[in-house]
Amino acid sequence: MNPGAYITLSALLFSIGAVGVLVRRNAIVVFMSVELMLNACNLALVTFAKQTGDLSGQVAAFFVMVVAAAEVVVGLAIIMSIFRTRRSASVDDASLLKY
Amino acid sequence: MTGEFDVPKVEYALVLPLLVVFGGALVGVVIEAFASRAWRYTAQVGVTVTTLVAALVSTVLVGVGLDSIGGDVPARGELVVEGAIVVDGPSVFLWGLLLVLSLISALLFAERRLEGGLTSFAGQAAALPGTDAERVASTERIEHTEVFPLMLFAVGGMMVFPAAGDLLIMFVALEVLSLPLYLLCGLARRRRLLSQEAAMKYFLLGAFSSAFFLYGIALVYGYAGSFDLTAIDQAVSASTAGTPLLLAGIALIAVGLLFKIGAAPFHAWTPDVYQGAPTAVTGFMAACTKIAAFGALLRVFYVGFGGASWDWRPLIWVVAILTMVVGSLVAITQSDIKRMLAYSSIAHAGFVLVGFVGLYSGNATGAGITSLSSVLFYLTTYGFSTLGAFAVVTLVRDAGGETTHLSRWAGLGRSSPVLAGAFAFFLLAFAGIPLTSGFMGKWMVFAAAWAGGAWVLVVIAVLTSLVAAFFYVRVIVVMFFSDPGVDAPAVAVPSALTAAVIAVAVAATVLLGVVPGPVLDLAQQAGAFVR
Amino acid sequence: MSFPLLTILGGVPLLGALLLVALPRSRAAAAPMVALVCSLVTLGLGVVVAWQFDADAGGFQLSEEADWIPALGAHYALGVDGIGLTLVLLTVVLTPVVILASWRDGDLGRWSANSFFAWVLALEGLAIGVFAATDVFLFYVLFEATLIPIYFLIGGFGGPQRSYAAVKFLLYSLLGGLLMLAAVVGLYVVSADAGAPSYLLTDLMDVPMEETTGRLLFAGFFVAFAIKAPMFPVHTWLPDAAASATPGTSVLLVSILDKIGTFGMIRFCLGLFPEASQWASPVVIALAVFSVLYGALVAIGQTDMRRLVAYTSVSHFGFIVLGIFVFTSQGGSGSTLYMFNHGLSTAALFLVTGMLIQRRGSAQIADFGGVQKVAPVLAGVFLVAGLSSLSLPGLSPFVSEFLVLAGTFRTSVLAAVVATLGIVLAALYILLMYQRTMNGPLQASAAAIPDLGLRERLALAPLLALILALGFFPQPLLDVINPAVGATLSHVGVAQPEPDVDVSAPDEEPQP
Amino acid sequence: MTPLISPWLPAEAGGGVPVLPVEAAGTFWWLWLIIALPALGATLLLLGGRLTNPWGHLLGTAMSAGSFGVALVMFVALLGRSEEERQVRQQLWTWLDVGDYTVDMSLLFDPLSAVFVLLITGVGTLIHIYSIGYMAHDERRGRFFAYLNLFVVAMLVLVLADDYLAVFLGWEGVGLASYLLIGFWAHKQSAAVAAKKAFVVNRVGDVGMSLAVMTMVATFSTSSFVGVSAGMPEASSGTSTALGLLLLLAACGKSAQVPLQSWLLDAMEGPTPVSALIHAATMVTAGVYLIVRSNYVYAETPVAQVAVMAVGLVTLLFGAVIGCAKDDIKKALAGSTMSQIGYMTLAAGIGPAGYAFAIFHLLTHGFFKANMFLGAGSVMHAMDDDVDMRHYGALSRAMPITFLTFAAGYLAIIGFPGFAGFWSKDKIIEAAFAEGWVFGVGALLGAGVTAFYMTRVMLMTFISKKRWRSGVHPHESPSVMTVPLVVLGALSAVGGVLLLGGWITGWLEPVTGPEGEHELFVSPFILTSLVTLVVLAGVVVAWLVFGRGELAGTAPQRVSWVTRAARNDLYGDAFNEAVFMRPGQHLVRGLVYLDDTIIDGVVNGVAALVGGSSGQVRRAQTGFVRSYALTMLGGALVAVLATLAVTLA
Repeated sequence: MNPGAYITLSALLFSIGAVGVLVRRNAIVVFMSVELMLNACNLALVTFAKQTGDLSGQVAAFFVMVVAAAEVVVGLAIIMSIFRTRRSASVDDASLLKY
Repeated sequence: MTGEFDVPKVEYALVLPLLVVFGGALVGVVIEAFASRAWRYTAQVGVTVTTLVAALVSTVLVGVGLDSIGGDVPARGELVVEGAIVVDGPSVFLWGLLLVLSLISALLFAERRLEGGLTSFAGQAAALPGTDAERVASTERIEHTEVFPLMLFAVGGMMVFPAAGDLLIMFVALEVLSLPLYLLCGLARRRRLLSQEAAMKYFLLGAFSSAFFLYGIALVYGYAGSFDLTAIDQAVSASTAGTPLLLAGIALIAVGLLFKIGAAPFHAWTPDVYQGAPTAVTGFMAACTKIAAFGALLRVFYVGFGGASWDWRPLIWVVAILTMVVGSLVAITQSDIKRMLAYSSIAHAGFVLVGFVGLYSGNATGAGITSLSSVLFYLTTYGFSTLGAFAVVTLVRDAGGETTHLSRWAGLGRSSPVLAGAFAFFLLAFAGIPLTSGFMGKWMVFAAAWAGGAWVLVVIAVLTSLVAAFFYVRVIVVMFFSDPGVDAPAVAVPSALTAAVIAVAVAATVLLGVVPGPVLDLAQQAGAFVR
Repeated sequence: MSFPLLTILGGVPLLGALLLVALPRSRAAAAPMVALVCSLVTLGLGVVVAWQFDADAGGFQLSEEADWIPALGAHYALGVDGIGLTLVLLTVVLTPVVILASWRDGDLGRWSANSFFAWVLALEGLAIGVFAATDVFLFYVLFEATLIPIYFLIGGFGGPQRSYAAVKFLLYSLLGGLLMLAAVVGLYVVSADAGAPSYLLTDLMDVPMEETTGRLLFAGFFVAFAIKAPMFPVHTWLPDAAASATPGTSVLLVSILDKIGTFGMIRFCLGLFPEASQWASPVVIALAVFSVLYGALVAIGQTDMRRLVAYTSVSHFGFIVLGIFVFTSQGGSGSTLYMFNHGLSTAALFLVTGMLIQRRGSAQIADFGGVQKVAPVLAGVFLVAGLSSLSLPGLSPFVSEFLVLAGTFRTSVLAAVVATLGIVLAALYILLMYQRTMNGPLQASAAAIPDLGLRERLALAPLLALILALGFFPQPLLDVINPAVGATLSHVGVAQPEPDVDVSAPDEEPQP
Repeated sequence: MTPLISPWLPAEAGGGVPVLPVEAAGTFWWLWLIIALPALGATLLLLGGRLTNPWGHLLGTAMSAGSFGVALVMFVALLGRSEEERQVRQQLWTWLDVGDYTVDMSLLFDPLSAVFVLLITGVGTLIHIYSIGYMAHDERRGRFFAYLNLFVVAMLVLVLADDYLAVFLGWEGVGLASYLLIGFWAHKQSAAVAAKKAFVVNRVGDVGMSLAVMTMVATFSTSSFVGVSAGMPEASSGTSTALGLLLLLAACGKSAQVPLQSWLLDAMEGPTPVSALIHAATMVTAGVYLIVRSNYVYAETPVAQVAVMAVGLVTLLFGAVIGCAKDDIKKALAGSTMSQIGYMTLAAGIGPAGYAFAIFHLLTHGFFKANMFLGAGSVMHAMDDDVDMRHYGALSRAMPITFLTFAAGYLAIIGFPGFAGFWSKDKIIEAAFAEGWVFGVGALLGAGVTAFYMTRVMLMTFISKKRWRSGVHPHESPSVMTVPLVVLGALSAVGGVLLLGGWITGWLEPVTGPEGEHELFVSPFILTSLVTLVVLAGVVVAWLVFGRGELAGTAPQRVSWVTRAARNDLYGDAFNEAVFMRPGQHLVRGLVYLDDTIIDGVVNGVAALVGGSSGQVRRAQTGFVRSYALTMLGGALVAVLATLAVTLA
């Protein structure tokens, strides 16, 4: 079968994620968008693995999931602490450091 | 399927340094869980220092025992752990360098005298700034000693990053080094708001860039059918023309790595994070992260994509120029020392890229330098000076903690000439004045670039160094030629820890500037990458 | 390796600088004396070096060589030929004079007197190293390192504009230095391509080089040296620096450090890139001649004495560069001698104007008048210094200026004729300044100016004595210079122009 | 028939006399002492400073006199030698030796330099003696004698050197001494300015000298008299002409010839003995010396010879006209000096036929002009340093010695038969007529004008009714001043004996070559009579204008344009100012502006530009994490697309 569709889908997902990072203000949503990008990668990895018959791509997807989970832990901690301080989850509010 | 189970071969002796560091980190976690609060600091510092020293010793042992495997440029070492890790000359050199710098950073982390007996990390990161909880944490002298194991994890990640023989391991290493750093950035005791903002920015952008990196990996995997750098190299070399898959993959992997080294236009996080993070962490990041990321960049592009160098060299050319120009240019008008140093580190990344892009593998006799050795040497010089400079920044303080505004540093040369002298010396090194390590480093990367045919890049680099020199000189002018303001900051008397850091950094800056021979020889002997 | 005389020569002042740094601030009063003794010891060593030097032997002498950074081909290699020796001697002669003349200048600065004299001695040591280096890498390192002492001397002990002047000086010099760095790097590549990399001058002279590469590298070196020298149009840092620095610093800067520029042109531009030097010579000669006239004309229009003297140097350096790039023995020897003589005469001029300025608290020419009535000795010294600057025959600069012009005339009549007009302008800028400050009715504001004190006379006397002595007996120095210049010219490969008419004096039999 | 201006005669080119000296030995071993003595004096006096005031004048005079003594001995010794051995060279040391070019510090004592040495040390000593009295009340008398000795040294170097570069040493040395002495009373602004002007204008001439020496180095690889004289015949005509013109330029500067004449009148700001010694008797004649010395150059270049004559002719008329209008006694004499040197230059330009007469006139002029300057000094001394002749009158009674000696000089300069000037000037006019009508008539006219203005000076100062300012009581000067006057007066009267039996021409023959024949359209006697008639006419006219009736105490303002022009030095200064100074000042101002705003402005502008763009670029760092992400995404997109485009295109 043609893997093009999967790859296209993966690229599409990646792009949606990337655009999401750009347009959403809420830190949580931004973070979710990043996760979407990672999952797009997973899709691509799995597709290529299937295409070449090499298992390592599929294994990689699991690695990525674990990494993403770890990222969530760290990310949420950071976002939580900043939310508690600022009473806002908007990434645009945190802009003291500039120029 | 025969059902036979091949036990993966793990060369424990060769990856011992990694095991020691990760083991130490785990011990730190255990200590954090079980040791009483009174002992935690002592125990953590002890474990950290011991771990790093032990890792360093084992690195030396590994380095001494590396087998030579020959080649155009003699390479030493081998692929271990089923090709996941490459223990070769460059890896060992970078390990050693990372461990030494981490050890020095650890001393900065452990400094307690400046904050009245507490470390410079937030007592309780979860406590809101300005609330009772924070005050209690402060009066009860609570400390986040988790920073030490976090740091060890980061060090471990950094060590794996440039030694990874396969892209997946590299990605994991990237995350292992990044995640602790995100946290460490947000742990400043003073100016919590800035610190948290830095952490968040670093985290979001770091994750964002990881995604690019990963997608790049996926594409390359799609092209080569393997994560293995050796296999990728074969695939790349076998084909005569690049395919969109490979090229896009290369570009995206480059984006991920260039983000980590802070190259323009992927540098935007650097100034904000460097400024907001606790200074000790900034120093650690500035020195070690950059080294690890450059190590990875070298490995991926020299080993994996070496066959496609004509495809990616233009990209790196442009990025190098952009990085040098942006870093130098914007630094001119900075008024905050830490921020200025951040931009300076961006400019330095550009200089290293100049050496990197030369792709010079030595002359016919093998007597001279190579691109690889020049970059390794530059990273060494840069690491020490940077750590030293940030160490000095921690010492200039007033009631509100560190005073990093440039105007407050006026007249420092008169009130504390030694400290100001040391800082000026680091600045001169950054500017590349001879008899400092910075000069030697610059010389090497420029020579490698020119030898690789990139003399135009060298000339551009030289001109941007002039712009860069301007802001270093400006700081010297402020420190030495201006009168101190009325509320001049006091220079805190550091404990032996910070003093040692500065002393070591000065010594390294001098020695590498005057007798660079031994270290250069080490970098030379690192030879080429093992494929 | 023989006895490392040159290392010791350069090392003594550096050690002296360290000693001064270690000297407690409470003992700052002793600093000038320590510095003076140290510089006199160096002077003594310098005399020993000159005595050991065999003028007839030619080539580099008193050589020392050790590997420094093998991977780069860098060596710790010292040695002097006649050109290097001349400038080393200039350095060791001028430093004690500067220290003596600046006895109290250290107190005026931002920091202690210790640091002033420490920087002075450090500068002396580094300058000696620069002139004695026979390895390009070592030369470059020391060349750039000299910037630091002078930077702090200007910025720490100068006038109101010192920060600006110091930064301008440093950045200008760095611009040149970094371009040269690129060229030095390029030399490495050329040398590495040809075999084992080596920065030794003697090795580099034999390295084959492509024409384009040679010209590019030449440009890198030349721009750096032109900025250092300074030549039009990259001279504007000098007036600012001279106007802001103390007189002693100006002397070190203009009389010694700027010589590195012209020294470098002979040693490196001509020595390493003979083909490119010939290729560039028409442009360089034009620039040099323009510098001569431009510096002189702008000097005439100055109202600040220090800036005026600075611009005269632009003019003088034009002569020096001119002599170097006409590739005749008279031009080359004249230029080298000119470096020495210009060092002396400008030193005298800077110091005496400095003493004048310090007495009155103003550098404006208009603030003086009739000073010779109240301070005849000062006026007399001023006049002699000025006359030497305008190259009056009988004073040392004349010999060198004439040789440069005569050497130029042999290859480019036009350049020589135009440059000769500079001597009229020189008379104007010196005598106008002298007339307005020293002659005429005594101005009330200048009436209280005391004459030179004993220390000041002691500082200036050696300069005047040398200026006068070398005016009549330049030959000992020329004997040292001639072989080195001859060797350089034969390396460049330009034949000395033959005279149109062969006049063998009847009493000179042709040598068999 | 002689042509209007003789055509340039290439056929006549050549015939220069090579310099072939013999080594100094015996008596001549002491040659260096001539220079060393005054050099010692100058050194001691300069280093001694105020300490020397009590005895400085004695030392200075003694040194000069000693030098004269040695010179006399040398002269006698030279007389005793055969003509071939009258060029004596003493090698002192090698000045410089670079490549194929060597300059020796050595002395050449030959008939030409011998007479110069005698003139310099002889008249110099007299003026030293005179100065003892003249400067008696000056607190810096020691310094004055130091400068005088310095001048003597430099002048002796100039005439004794045997290499053009060494001549240049003395050449500029006398310029320095002149500078110091003109500006001796530097507290007067006018003196300071005049001194500077003299030096700078001389420097213009020195450019010629420098270039001449360079030409020699390029052509012959030597600048010694021996080498140049030997090589000249083989030099190309272009080189010869260039050399001749360059040396002429040098001579113009030092000898105040048009167009470099403007400094001499201002130089009268110096003390009067200085005017007598430097600006009348010796230094200003150095140009003539140079031309005569370089006869072997001019022998090859008729073009330059004509130029020399033209300069001489113009200057002799120029100076004479100026001399007619000046009321300042010293400036009137200065104009006369210019004019007389014009005569010498004219003679020198004629070639072998004129060299000896140029030198002859130079010597007699040295006597009578020094005499008159010192006389003028004596008068000024009596009149409280007033120099305006309109305030004089009837001084012959009050100052008889001064009057009589001055009168001797007067008669000599106008060429009264029998007096020194009569012989020398007459010969020049004769030679000029032989060279061409224009030169002859000009020289003749000059003689008439000379008679006019000198008679005017004589009348206004000594004869006419007294117009003294109140409080002035003229008296004769002390004997220390009058004795030199008497000696010089006597020499002015009898200086002509040098021509006796053609001695001077014979004496100079080893240097200048044989006199050569010239054709005259009339017999010399008739010409001499004509000259005398013209001179007489000048005297009569002057008598008619100034000798009768009252003279105004101040200069009349309603005068003809000629007078006005003459009073303004024939607008020499105005010309210089309009052509050189003003444009020069504008140029300087423009360049200073250019340097400050453009050259330095570019530097500062680049710095500002970098700083400004830094301010712009840093605005991109907005602080918003999403904008950072946008940058990254954009960068990544561009990276991907560019890589694809570059490779796949």
